[in-house]
Amino acid sequence: MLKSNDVIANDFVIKVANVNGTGSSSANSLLMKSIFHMGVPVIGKNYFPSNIQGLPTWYEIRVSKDGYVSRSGRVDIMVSMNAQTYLQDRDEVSSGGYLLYDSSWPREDRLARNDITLLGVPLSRICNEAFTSARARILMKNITYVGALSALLNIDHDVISDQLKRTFAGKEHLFEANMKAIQLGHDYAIKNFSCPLRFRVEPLDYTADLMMIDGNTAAALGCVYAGATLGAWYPITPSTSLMDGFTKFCEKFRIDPVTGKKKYCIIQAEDELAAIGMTIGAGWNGARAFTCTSGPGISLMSEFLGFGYYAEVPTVVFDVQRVGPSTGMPTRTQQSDILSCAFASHGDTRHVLLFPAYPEECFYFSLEAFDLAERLQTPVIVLSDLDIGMNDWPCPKLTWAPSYKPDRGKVLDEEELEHLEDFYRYQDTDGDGICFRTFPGVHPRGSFFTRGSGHNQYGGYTEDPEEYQQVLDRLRRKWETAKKFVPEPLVQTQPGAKSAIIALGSSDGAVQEVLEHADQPLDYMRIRAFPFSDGVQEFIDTHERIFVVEQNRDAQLKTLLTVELNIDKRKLISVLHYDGFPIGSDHVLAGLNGLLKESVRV
Amino acid sequence: MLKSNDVIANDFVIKVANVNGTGSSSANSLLMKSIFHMGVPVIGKNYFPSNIQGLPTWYEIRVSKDGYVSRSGRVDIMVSMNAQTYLQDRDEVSSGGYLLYDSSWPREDRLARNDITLLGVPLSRICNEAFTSARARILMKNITYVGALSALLNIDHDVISDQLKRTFAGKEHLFEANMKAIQLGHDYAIKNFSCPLRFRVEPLDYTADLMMIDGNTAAALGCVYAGATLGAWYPITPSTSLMDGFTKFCEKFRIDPVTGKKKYCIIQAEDELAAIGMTIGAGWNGARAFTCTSGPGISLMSEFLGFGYYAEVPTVVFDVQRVGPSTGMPTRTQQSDILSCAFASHGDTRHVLLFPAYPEECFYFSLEAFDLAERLQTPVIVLSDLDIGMNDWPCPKLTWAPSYKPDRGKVLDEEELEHLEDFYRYQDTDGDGICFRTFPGVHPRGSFFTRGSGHNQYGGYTEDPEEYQQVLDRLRRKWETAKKFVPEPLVQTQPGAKSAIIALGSSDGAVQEVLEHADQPLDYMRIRAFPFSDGVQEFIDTHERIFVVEQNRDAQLKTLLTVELNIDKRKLISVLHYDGFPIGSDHVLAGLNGLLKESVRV
Amino acid sequence: MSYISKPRVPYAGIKRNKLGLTIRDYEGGMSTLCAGCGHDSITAALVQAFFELEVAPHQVAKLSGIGCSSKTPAYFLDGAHGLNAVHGRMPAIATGANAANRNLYYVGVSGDGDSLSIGIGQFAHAIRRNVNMLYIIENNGVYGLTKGQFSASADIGSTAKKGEQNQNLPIDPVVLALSVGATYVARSFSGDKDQLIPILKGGLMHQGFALIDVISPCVTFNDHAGSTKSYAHTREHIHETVRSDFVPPAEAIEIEYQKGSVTPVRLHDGSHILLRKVAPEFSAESRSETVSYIEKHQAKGEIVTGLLFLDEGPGDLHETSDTTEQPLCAIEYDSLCPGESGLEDVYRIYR
Amino acid sequence: MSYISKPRVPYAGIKRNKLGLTIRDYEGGMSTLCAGCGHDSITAALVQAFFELEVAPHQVAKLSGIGCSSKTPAYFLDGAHGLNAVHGRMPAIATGANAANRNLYYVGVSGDGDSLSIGIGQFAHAIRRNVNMLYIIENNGVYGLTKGQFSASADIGSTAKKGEQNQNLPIDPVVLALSVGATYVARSFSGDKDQLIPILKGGLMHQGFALIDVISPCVTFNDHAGSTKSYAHTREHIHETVRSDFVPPAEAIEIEYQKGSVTPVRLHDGSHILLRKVAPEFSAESRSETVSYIEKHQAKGEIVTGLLFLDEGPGDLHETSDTTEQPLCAIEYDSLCPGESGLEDVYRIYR
Ligand SMILES: Cc1ncc(C[n+]2csc(CCOP(=O)(O)OP(=O)(O)O)c2C)c(N)n1
Ligand SMILES: Cc1ncc(C[n+]2csc(CCOP(=O)(O)OP(=O)(O)O)c2C)c(N)n1
Ligand code: SF4
Ligand code: SF4
Ligand SMILES: [Mg+2]
Ligand SMILES: [Mg+2]
Repeated sequence: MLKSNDVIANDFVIKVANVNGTGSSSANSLLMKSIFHMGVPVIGKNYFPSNIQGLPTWYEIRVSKDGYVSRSGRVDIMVSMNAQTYLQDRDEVSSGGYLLYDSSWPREDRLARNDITLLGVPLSRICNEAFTSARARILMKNITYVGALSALLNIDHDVISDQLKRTFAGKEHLFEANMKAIQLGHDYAIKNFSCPLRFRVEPLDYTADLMMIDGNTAAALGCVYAGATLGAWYPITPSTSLMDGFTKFCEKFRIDPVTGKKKYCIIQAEDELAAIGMTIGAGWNGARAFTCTSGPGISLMSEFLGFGYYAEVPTVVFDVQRVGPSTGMPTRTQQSDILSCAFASHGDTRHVLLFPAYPEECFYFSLEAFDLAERLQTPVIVLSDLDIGMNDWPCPKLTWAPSYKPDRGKVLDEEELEHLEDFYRYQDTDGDGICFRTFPGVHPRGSFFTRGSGHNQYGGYTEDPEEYQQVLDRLRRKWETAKKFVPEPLVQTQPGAKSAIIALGSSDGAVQEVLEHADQPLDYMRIRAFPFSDGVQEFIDTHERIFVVEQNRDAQLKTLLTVELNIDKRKLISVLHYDGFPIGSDHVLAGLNGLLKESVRV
Repeated sequence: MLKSNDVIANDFVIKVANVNGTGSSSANSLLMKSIFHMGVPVIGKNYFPSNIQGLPTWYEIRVSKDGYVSRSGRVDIMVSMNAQTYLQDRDEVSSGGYLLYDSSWPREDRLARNDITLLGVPLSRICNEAFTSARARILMKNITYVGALSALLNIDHDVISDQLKRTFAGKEHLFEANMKAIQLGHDYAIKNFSCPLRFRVEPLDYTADLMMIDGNTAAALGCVYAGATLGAWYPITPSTSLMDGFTKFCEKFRIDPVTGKKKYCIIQAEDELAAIGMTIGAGWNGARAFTCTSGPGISLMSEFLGFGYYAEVPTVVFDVQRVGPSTGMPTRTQQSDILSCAFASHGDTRHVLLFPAYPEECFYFSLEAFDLAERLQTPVIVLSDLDIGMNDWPCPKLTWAPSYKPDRGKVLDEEELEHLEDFYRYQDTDGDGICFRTFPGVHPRGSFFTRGSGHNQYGGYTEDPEEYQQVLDRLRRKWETAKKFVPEPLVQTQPGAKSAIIALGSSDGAVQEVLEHADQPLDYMRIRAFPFSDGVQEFIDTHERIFVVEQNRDAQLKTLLTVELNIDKRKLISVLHYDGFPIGSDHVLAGLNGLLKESVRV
Repeated sequence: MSYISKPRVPYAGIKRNKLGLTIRDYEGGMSTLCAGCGHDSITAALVQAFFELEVAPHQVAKLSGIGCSSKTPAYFLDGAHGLNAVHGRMPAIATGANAANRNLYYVGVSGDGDSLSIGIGQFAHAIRRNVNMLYIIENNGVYGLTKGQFSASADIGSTAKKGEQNQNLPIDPVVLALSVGATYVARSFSGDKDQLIPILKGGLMHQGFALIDVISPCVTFNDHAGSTKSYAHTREHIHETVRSDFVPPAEAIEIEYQKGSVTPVRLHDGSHILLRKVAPEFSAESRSETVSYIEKHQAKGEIVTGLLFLDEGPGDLHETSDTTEQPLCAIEYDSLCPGESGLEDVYRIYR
Repeated sequence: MSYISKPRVPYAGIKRNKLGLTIRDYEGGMSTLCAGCGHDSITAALVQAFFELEVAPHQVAKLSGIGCSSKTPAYFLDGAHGLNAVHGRMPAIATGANAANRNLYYVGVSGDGDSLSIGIGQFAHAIRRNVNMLYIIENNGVYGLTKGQFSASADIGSTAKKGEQNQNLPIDPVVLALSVGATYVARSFSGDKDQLIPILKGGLMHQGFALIDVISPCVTFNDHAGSTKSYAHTREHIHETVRSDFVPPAEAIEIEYQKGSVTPVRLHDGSHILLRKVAPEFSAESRSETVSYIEKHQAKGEIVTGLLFLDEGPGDLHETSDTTEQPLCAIEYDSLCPGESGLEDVYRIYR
């Protein structure tokens, strides 16, 4: 345990407990952004309820000069603004930590704990005195605790005011009101506590060229850059902000300067079955189209996913995973749709999956997804999750290669069709399992019939066993080809490592931190796609023990590894986390040390 | 190869090639049934198109004194009634075999093959002379070739007329007409060919106490005996005849003698999502309910299947498998929904599956399915297929234990609730992972809230990580419990066998035949349920090489074995068949001898 | 959360119904909806309706889909079994449940998103089967729980919603229900207890499918440009990342007006809707007559409320299926199983 | 099967349209439907309509769901791209395809099962979005391909279908479409080329969703008790295991009658339907007026045919979405990608 007087700069966790619907998230991101603009790496995670007003919500800010992005298991400063959760919040504070609360009404008795320090700030009283409107009084309480924290944590006053200036550009009165609240909180803290605390922020320059962005926004941006013109969706948490982002960017980048017309179309479908039907219809017609959804939507899309696989129509689906099964916990995170996505739909159907780990990768994998979908002529599912998709992550400035051109795959244009003897849609001319396709309206000779029923290589309807099997076997060949195209896994090695970790997606952050603190050298491979490229088999073959870290109950990644590769599953040890909060480095460590019961799961 | 003069009694294959919509199936089943009633084991398989009139359809009758029920790869007598498929039908005849065709118009030239014998019967001419109405002329052609075959194969004339008597009881004129056609065909054959052929039927007494029934009808009967009162469905081939059967049996057995009211309800739903919603609603309300469907329906039901798993509502689904992916070949057979059923729906969801192998088991597994669903409080999916479900199989007379009582599982009745302190729906009182449930309307204290969203053991809504995980872990515990309740695999051993075969469902017939002809001693285990009971692991551990025989492309059973058991998958060798026709013993043999490319599938 | 239920201490002399139950016995868990949400007013009306009907709570099955509206079954009749289905699929659950036990009261609560978008097929077919239940659409013109996207229903009270979203003719659940054969069709307003409670009771008593479209304003996402309480307005007052994170304090809207009269109602966003209560003598001869009545007043910007169509003629699901009086779930096994003799018959047929 | 297409040898002097194409160029693969199926007559009418409209086949996208009716796109316009979607989901495919390329003609062929049961939600919402397409329901009152279960639509021509099945008021696609905002609504009969072809052409020209409900008898499963050609009847003439394995030889039904007049049509089962062709002067002012017109004649046992409602006012999907004139699928990538500068802007915003 830390000695209670060591100064700890730029390495601590602040957690704010609020009631949802009280406007706190603006204050919390102001706090987070201000630290960020002092050059200190941060990440903010929002734990909100599936509700609009009145239920508990938390915001956790990890300040980490080392740039760790996962939960650490610690809470050094708790801001307790929600009476419903006082006790639970108090208990969560790490020994030696602080608890800031609204002391407008006395409650030391209820909150006291001998190994933490209470910081009472009469937020309500301050705001009721300083502001008149009901709205302002509610909202400014939040800004005021930010002010108090700015004193307690040594946050640069100018940085805060810059942030507010930006936010309220052109709304002077709002800027004033907010600055006033900051000042009040700040002054109260200075007057009543010895500021700064031993947990404090000291300016650095580690965040130059970084931005703070969430994965859904980054993925949406990727769709714009991929040249997607149709987004069809049905609202569902936590994927909604992806289409919101696409809308926002399209309004910014996709309005024809001359006509003012839109170079995109966004359709709020009546449900998920319709949403993916629309993207498949558009993909068949030559436009890049995508939908975004979460678990329940994947279940509803599975019939059409099977159609896309068998009729070979490209489309892109973003599954921003939340907690299942069924409706589950819509505002919590998990990686539990891996199996259902890999094998979505009946019959011998399998799908290409991409697993981004953070917003930057969400952007680049969006592009990758569209290219793969068209090159492989099949649906591609990007499995993100709520932690990546809805939280603000530090993200390097995105760079663009002007040379990039979308890979439309094997498409015959008018010219080529004009000179073609005859065209057969499902003929594999070069053995890679991928056939040439054509778009409607391009050339009379390009016409063919697309169907989810039995068809032969000529595109004709068939019930003939050989003809049917020929197509099905070719699809399997295409699957082999896919292994060469999908993003390779990323491997990190440590000298003398005999054991290794395999993880995917948002579990990466926790693993990265553990790699540096484990009591043994460990290699690490992050899976980024399914099917697995050859490197995966190799990596597993060359290690004795492998911990598979994932955020679900049933070891779904381990399942795919076991099924697809020629390996002895017995050297794979599961480290599972599935309570709905993002996995923390402490949990992974416990897993490595065999302290988790789930690891026994075969 | 057979010498062309050996007499072969009760061991040959007749295949009839017809045009669908011409009334041939009545004639074909008359033929099959007549042989059956001579005490000779038969099985008839119908290969029909996804179409109503005018496309090719075949009926294959295997006459097998040894009682083999799978295809053998041979066709000894081909009846060629469809000009569209003459050549292909001719080519399919095994060397030394016979081809019977309508010689009303000369076509020896087109049909000639030097290693088979042509039997021309002027069916059209005969019928045009003998019958007047257009309908009669079309229909009676079929009966006439049966007559000819009766002479060629030595089929007992009285047996045939008994069959027709039964069919046309009280319709003397129809009986006469049919007998006339039989006679005409018979006499023509006697006059023009040396009857009987070396392939012939000789009376036996092997079919006493057998009946000929299809799996869908048997399953429907099982639903009646299980006490199911609601059948909700959406029509889809090849499951439709299951609900037709249920309707028929209910009309026979379930009308209240006093009031004439129905003790059942059958609802043709608007789609599969609604169908399973209805059965879940009924199961929640205390009635036994089921739905039947095929692949596409499973995809559409997956959201509700996840709800049933997580909210723990019993329901029974029959998946009569057809050829996928997507719409695939609706009138062909496959075992390719295994994976999608096992993991149907997003999140950590998994389902109990039953795999009947023939109609008799369809009956008993129907009962089993309802008992398991209620005991385990979860959806149970019975995976049959088109081969089992729609073909007539020999089936021992079904026996009934009057002592049978439905296992309703842990249900609290009014009495118990009256004396209960308090009731919590999701509390695991005895560690088996199964909790007590109550039905609406029974007792005020029984009320609780059922939801697919996060809930705690008290049935309350929750977003609390521990509360959520507690329920999810209990569900996993229930899964372990399920292994003890599901039907054990069936094992057959041979002295000195080091290798073995594992198969499931309708692949059993082909394996049974192979076991007696393989050039090595082989043990055999037929999987009958998922999750696997402990015996499965044991069996695999105790054999060196194991051939896994299944009818799909992606080795789906092997996949489940690999995932669920602690085994080295490398000793599992796949024998796969997936062209849409039922697997034959010849194919399995080829697989054992490593002659199939698919076996390389990891 | 829904399982925190309020203490049930009936004060001395509180009114009791025939069953000896007080109104408190018809309440449910604490609502987690926004203060002032119209849905809570409907919940209160339901509590009152059941209390007055003197129905034993455990004789009721409460069903819903997913949405703010669909959460409400947890907020009334704690003593009843409840089921939150998946989104838009409650009608199928209700149909199956009703088929299994015809003796319970069924109340389904849904939203305009739940019933008119993802659930429109099940909604239409449950009506067609005339499933004996009370079906309430708590209609706010938006997807509340997913934060304010437009729904397919009329943009209630929107004067300013003449944007894109509104160019698609909105689906009016009342007109749709009439077109697929609904036998009890009504519309009301969440704040109009006087009208709502009798309509709810009538629907519960109706032998068939009773649709009640209840206009139920969403205080949080009534996002109209020019509206003083719109969240666009709210947003410009707080930090931009806050998408609807702030819910202004609000009061539920209550109104009272006479049959045959028209009353303007001011919504939280400051906009108004005109409600016309059908005259007492109104009784539609035919479906099309009701439709044209609605059309006519719509043209004047009026939303017609009241019991708009009633046809007691058609039988419900059980009548058309000719099922036994005894609920299927209550028939003892022995009278369902054909036993040994049945298998004898089967053998004879398939021999 | 559909890929066996007929030889295309136009005899000398065969009529050619502006594009120099003969009617044969608008034909498709050989039909595999039952002899006499109404659907084949509709296919023929479509061939004629496209030929007369002088549309280049490859400028058409043929879409359908699953069913006998949905097989028909393979039987016309071989030169057009076709897509057989999954059951009931063609409207979504059409919506997405249309969004991607507004320059093609879209013709969707569906059945009463495909559109009114499993597909009713997508059907209703495609109408609501006013997707610019011709949408044909080949309405036979049954599920043909799955062998004759009743569908949700009117039991066409059934005099004897007064059994259970009919107690649920059938869903009339025309009335349903009107209730959800259809802008071009018509009904016709498969055998009435004179009426059908103009209606098809009108629908193809309409700037929006054109619904045409075409009564199209199923010769095989018109299973009415008392009907001399019913399959109940057929069954008793052949071996009992034969469920509808025998299809009696039949001829397609053709009729001709005047606008404003009523004509009885004898169906394959011997029953009759009364078709009333709307008078030339008929033009419905409002949706409800059309509905009551239909209702009125229904009461007399008449099925009204013709163009029943038209509203050219509302914009189609593209107008309401305000998309570019240039089809989205044809916009060159460079004008879609914001490039490096775009990422600079993004950086500034999220910094
Ligand atoms: C299959 C599925 N898709 C999407 C969602 C997300 N979702 C939850 S509620 C809702 C809409 C609710 O709108 P409405 O029915 O009008 O209820 P309200 O909140 O407005 O009362 C949606 C889209 C879901 N839960 N399930
Ligand atoms: C998801 C799904 N469910 C069921 C089916 C089986 N099915 C095929 S066609 C059909 C009904 C067709 O009826 P309709 O649309 O009226 O067409 P028709 O054959 O009468 O022309 C059904 C239920 C299917 N193909 N897919
Ligand atoms: S968001 Fe709207 S609908 Fe939902 S609870 Fe709040 S006010 Fe009610
Ligand atoms: S079954 Fe009916 S609908 Fe289908 S093709 Fe035959 S006649 Fe036409
Ligand atoms: Mg709503
Ligand atoms: Mg039909």
